Amino acid sequence: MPRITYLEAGRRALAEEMRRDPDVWAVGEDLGRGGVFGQYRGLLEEFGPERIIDAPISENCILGSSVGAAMTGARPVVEMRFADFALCAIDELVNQAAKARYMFGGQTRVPLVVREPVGLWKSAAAQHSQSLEAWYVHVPGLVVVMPATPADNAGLLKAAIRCDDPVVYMEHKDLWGLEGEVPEEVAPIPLGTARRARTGRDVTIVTWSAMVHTATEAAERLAGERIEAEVLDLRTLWPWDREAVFESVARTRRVLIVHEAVRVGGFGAEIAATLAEELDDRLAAPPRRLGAPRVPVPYSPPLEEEVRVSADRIAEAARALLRS
Amino acid sequence: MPRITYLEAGRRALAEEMRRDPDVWAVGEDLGRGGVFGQYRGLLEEFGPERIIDAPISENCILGSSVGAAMTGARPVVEMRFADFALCAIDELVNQAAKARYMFGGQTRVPLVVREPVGLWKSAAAQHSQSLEAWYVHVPGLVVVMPATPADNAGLLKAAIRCDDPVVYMEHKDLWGLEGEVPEEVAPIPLGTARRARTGRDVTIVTWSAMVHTATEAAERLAGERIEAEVLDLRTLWPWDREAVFESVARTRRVLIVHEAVRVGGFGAEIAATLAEELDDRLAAPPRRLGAPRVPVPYSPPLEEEVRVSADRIAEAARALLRS
Amino acid sequence: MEDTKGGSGANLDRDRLCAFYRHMWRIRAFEECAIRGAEAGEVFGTVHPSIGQEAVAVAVCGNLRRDDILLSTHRGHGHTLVKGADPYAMMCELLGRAEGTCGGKGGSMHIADFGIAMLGANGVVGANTVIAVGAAQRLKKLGSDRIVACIFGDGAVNRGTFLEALNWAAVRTLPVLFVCEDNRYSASTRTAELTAGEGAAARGRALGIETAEADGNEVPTLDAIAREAIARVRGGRPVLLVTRTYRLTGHTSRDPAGYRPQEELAAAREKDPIRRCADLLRLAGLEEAELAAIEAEARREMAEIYERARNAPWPRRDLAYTDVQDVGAPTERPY
Amino acid sequence: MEDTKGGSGANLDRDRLCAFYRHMWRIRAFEECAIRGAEAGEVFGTVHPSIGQEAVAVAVCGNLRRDDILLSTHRGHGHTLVKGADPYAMMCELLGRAEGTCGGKGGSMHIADFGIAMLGANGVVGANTVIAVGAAQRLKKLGSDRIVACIFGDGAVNRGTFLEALNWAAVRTLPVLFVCEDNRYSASTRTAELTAGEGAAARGRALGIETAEADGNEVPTLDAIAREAIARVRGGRPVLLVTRTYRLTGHTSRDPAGYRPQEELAAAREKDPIRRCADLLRLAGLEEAELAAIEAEARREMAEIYERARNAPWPRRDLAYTDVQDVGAPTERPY
Ligand SMILES: Cc1ncc(C[n+]2csc(CCOP(=O)(O)OP(=O)(O)O)c2C)c(N)n1
Ligand SMILES: Cc1ncc(C[n+]2csc(CCOP(=O)(O)OP(=O)(O)O)c2C)c(N)n1
Ligand SMILES: [Mg+2]
Ligand SMILES: [Mg+2]
Repeated sequence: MPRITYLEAGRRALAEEMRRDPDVWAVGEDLGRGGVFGQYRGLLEEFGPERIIDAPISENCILGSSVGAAMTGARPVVEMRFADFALCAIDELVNQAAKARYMFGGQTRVPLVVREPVGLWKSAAAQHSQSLEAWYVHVPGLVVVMPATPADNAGLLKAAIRCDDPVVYMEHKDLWGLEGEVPEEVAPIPLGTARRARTGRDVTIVTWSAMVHTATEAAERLAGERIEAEVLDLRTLWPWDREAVFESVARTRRVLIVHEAVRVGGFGAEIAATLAEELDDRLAAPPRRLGAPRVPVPYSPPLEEEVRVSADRIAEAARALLRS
Repeated sequence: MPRITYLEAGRRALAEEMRRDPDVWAVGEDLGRGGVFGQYRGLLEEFGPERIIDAPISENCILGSSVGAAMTGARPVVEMRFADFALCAIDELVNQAAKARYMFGGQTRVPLVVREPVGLWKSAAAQHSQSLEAWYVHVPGLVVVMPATPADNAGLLKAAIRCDDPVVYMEHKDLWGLEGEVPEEVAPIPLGTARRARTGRDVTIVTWSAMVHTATEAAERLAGERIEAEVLDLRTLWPWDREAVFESVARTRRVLIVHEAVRVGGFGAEIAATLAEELDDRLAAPPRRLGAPRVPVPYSPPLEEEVRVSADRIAEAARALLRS
Repeated sequence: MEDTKGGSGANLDRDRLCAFYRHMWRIRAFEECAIRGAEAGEVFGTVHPSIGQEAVAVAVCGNLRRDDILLSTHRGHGHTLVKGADPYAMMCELLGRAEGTCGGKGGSMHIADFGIAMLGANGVVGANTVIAVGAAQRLKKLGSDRIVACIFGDGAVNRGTFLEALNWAAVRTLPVLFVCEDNRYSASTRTAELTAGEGAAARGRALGIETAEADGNEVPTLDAIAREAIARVRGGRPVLLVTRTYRLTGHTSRDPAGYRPQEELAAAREKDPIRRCADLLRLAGLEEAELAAIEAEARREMAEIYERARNAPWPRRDLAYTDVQDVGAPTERPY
Repeated sequence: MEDTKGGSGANLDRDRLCAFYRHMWRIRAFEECAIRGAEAGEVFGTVHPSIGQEAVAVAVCGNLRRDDILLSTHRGHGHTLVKGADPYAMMCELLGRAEGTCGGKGGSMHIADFGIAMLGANGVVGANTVIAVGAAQRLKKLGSDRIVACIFGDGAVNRGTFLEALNWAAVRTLPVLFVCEDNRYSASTRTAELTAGEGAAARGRALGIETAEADGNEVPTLDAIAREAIARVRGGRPVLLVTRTYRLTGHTSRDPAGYRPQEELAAAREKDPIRRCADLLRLAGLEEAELAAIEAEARREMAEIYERARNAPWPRRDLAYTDVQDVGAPTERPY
């Protein structure tokens, strides 16, 4: 299978969806030049300025207009550049896109994909590094997707575009350059299905996005200590694959939930609480969570390092969990 | 002690703080006329239009300008009218107010109070009923306060105004008319301290805001069945009073967390996950959570009733917990 | 409102004026029923009446095609009714009944009727302008000659979305008719006191949008101006129409509106668009009895609708869980 | 920049012009060091150079008082430097060092120096305008004669905050100098293509704000216009100053900016404000050697600063947990 980057996988998936469905268009700042990271490169040439739409710096209108377009049959892919700037358009996303179908009694749907690149990335600091997936999971009407691999960035983006409801689609900026195998023909991946990134019997690490790789690295380290960690890549946060998580945790009887976002109030809490409530009798130890401390993301590398969830810390937490 | 309403208690506390500290001002739409609910009534007359500031409908500027004012020594009380409209100013709150102190290396503080009335209220429907406290708990730099009684609405508002960091202060619209005893002289209540609303030995109900009253009603019903529920009113969600919760739960060995907000990704998950992680060996049953289903708030009374966390449901959940 | 299509400019013919008159009464009667319903505790959520502003609804929405798209505000009953929505379904929505336009899920602030391309009232001031832009972008892409009409209040021009939406519509030359319904107040605030410069029209022009201004209580001229504006928009470019009117009630049905000077209100009553229209019809030769009959018929229609609606069935409780989303929909009670 | 205070209008005296020239070179030398640092992987975050735009920084910030408040953007090194920040502390911040203006927590996009009333660069386009309004409201309330200067790009005038901030400043007559630094691009986009109407100045006027326009690369006139604008603002009302300039580098130090026509760039190079200033100084009688000495001195200063800064200590790791908030601060590692 050919190896391509996460970025290229997303780019191709979008192009394929745009070829397949003339109602799909993309809108955002600097898309005509390929997007900030190059994830739209070449698309203007193929699809023209009516489908690769350059927008003024006006997040409210970028997202708000996409709600209007989606309600009239378009399927906009909305580029927010950094997840942090989506905060300028939260009313449009949460009060409008997420609620329209329900509020209007099912008369309409709002099939749009909001791409929100997340995460720590090259000292981008407090206003360019947030991971706020937990917010969107809490909002009825939204689907939340966070791909970790090139193949998933293709298959999940396709599924997101085909979804008839608003999807918050969070790519991780640190993954753009990651290479991996992606089939020539990518099928959409059903939303809500986790992927087992690594098999293990001793402990289950539930995670998503860039942390899948960090967790896998930790698992490999642990393997040297004869601890076999299973790594589950959630891929979709809402809906999340309860069956896969329950199955794995019931088997390993220990679970560590890992995310890059702030630990307090993060989505890890929902998983941990759910497992504690519903799988208690199968657990050998209570669910544990790893996440960032509740501080804004600092700029300086040693400080950024300090708040980063590292493979070391994951391994350490897994060991502690096994001792308990 | 005189009995006054929750609304009047807040109004008085604000007036007292404004008398005490000339740097305190209030800003928002229609404040000059007393605010949407009357919670600013009479203040324009006493403090004049430079301290009771009527704003155009421009949430970005209402909150954003308050950040600038706070960084230069004012202590703005920012009225958002409904928590839902604060979504129009999320960038200013989350990317600016919450991060400025840290991002600028401690050179400044942003002492502002953002008042965001929350909750279900008279068929206000999807865009006027949200309770998004969980979002703010997840944001480093913010304090989150949700008073449940008239006395607390006075003491906590004072504390919030005196806090040197941004505070999201969520009153519940359904409580405005609630009467209760409030001392003539109200002292600020330390942020981060819970209040035991009812004593009990069989189960601890951890809750906040309007749900404190619903939970107390449920507890009274349960008392008739010889189940004694303790009700803890968290009052401050960040920081939350871990000591009080741990002490109570360690005693009752069973905990039910109740909130009006959507259950999925709600703040209940954080408490449940924390208790499962840290108090597991003292628990007779795993922590349970009650919250709204993951649907937007509907308008029609029977539908609204369906998504409401009621005393019946709380009682039912407590009984189930005691059986487990 | 098919019957008003014939007229020609400001020389409004008698039939056309009559039709406007009838529609204005229907709006007013509808809202008076809704207000009484709210007072009786049968209409639950907040009701924002448009009494006094009916001329804008009839002149703007009366000149739209059925397939033109409409986006309205919290004060949208009139717009929606004239666009062609069924008043019974609207009343059911206000009463939270299953047969409401939104099955009772929305209420007054979220009435929508996609069957007549009415894409929703909106509870967030200024949010509809950006939504309108996207709908227009879609229409343009389809090569359609349909247009989008987006109505908002004078308060909305102080929200940033106004700039973003108008800029975008102008840059992309999109078929949107922006209508500012300037009733002088945003809730209890005199909007002019918090609006700098020359207001909506000047802002529209600075944003490169062709802008027209009109007396919003004077049906014949407003009709002509709206028609002209709509024709231009159908020709493919955005227009801003600023109409000056007055809200004769409080901000909501519960608002006594004590903040308004009595003289101001009295003067505004003199300019009540229904009264002015009646005067014109008298000049055109209509008898008092005919005028009274129009009013009576509208009142009868809405009273009967209200009565039917308040006896209509409630939505089934399990419908609280439908139409949230396909994937990840709530499948069970979470407690 | 005390030494530039003396001049009188457009008849700029030689010393004043010299001082401007020196400051422009200091900005450019600072940023050239920063760019090399970024290329060397020593400056971590994104660097947005203002090379080619230095005249705006010197003319606007050089006419501010030390206690006047300044709010800047992601492209703010020049503004901050001229306002009086210590270039060593700024360079340390870019390099993430403990002695940085923000202790290394902010980086280039969040440089702030409250000691000289520089309230921050900002990573969110258009966010500083509303913050400026509040600071001005505070100053007005205090009865102070300090003013607020808020600088932003041409792209920012398409964000709604522009309307909200200018409207508010005009309604409340607040002492804010809004400065639009129009360098023709927002990132890789030609701003004019996505800006309707006559742009920033027309919008400012429509919002009731007195508005001035100026060539942003021509120091003497810009100085006079900025001085005049600042005087008016100090007199108690908001002014918008639109300056036309050009960004001679890419959007970031990593951006090759291939989207710009070569001729456009070549023409812009001819108008490089430093070059134009040098020409004027030559006319005023300065020797080539004197000019070269100013440049060399600026380069030497910044090279030395860079060298010192790159050997400066890193922040202690535990400082990652400080200055979050008082109540509810992180007290422990959460894992
Ligand atoms: C973003 C936002 N802010 C505040 C409100 C509260 N609110 C509802 S209606 C209204 C007044 C609107 O005034 P205007 O736009 O003139 O419309 P009108 O009510 O006069 O029709 C306000 C402030 C809101 N719904 N949305
Ligand atoms: C709200 C927001 N949207 C998008 C961005 C990404 N962004 C950073 S700088 C920039 C271009 C800004 O253009 P302009 O305002 O003209 O300033 P310039 O960079 O030219 O100085 C963009 C789009 C951002 N920082 N904030
Ligand atoms: Mg109005
Ligand atoms: Mg620019």
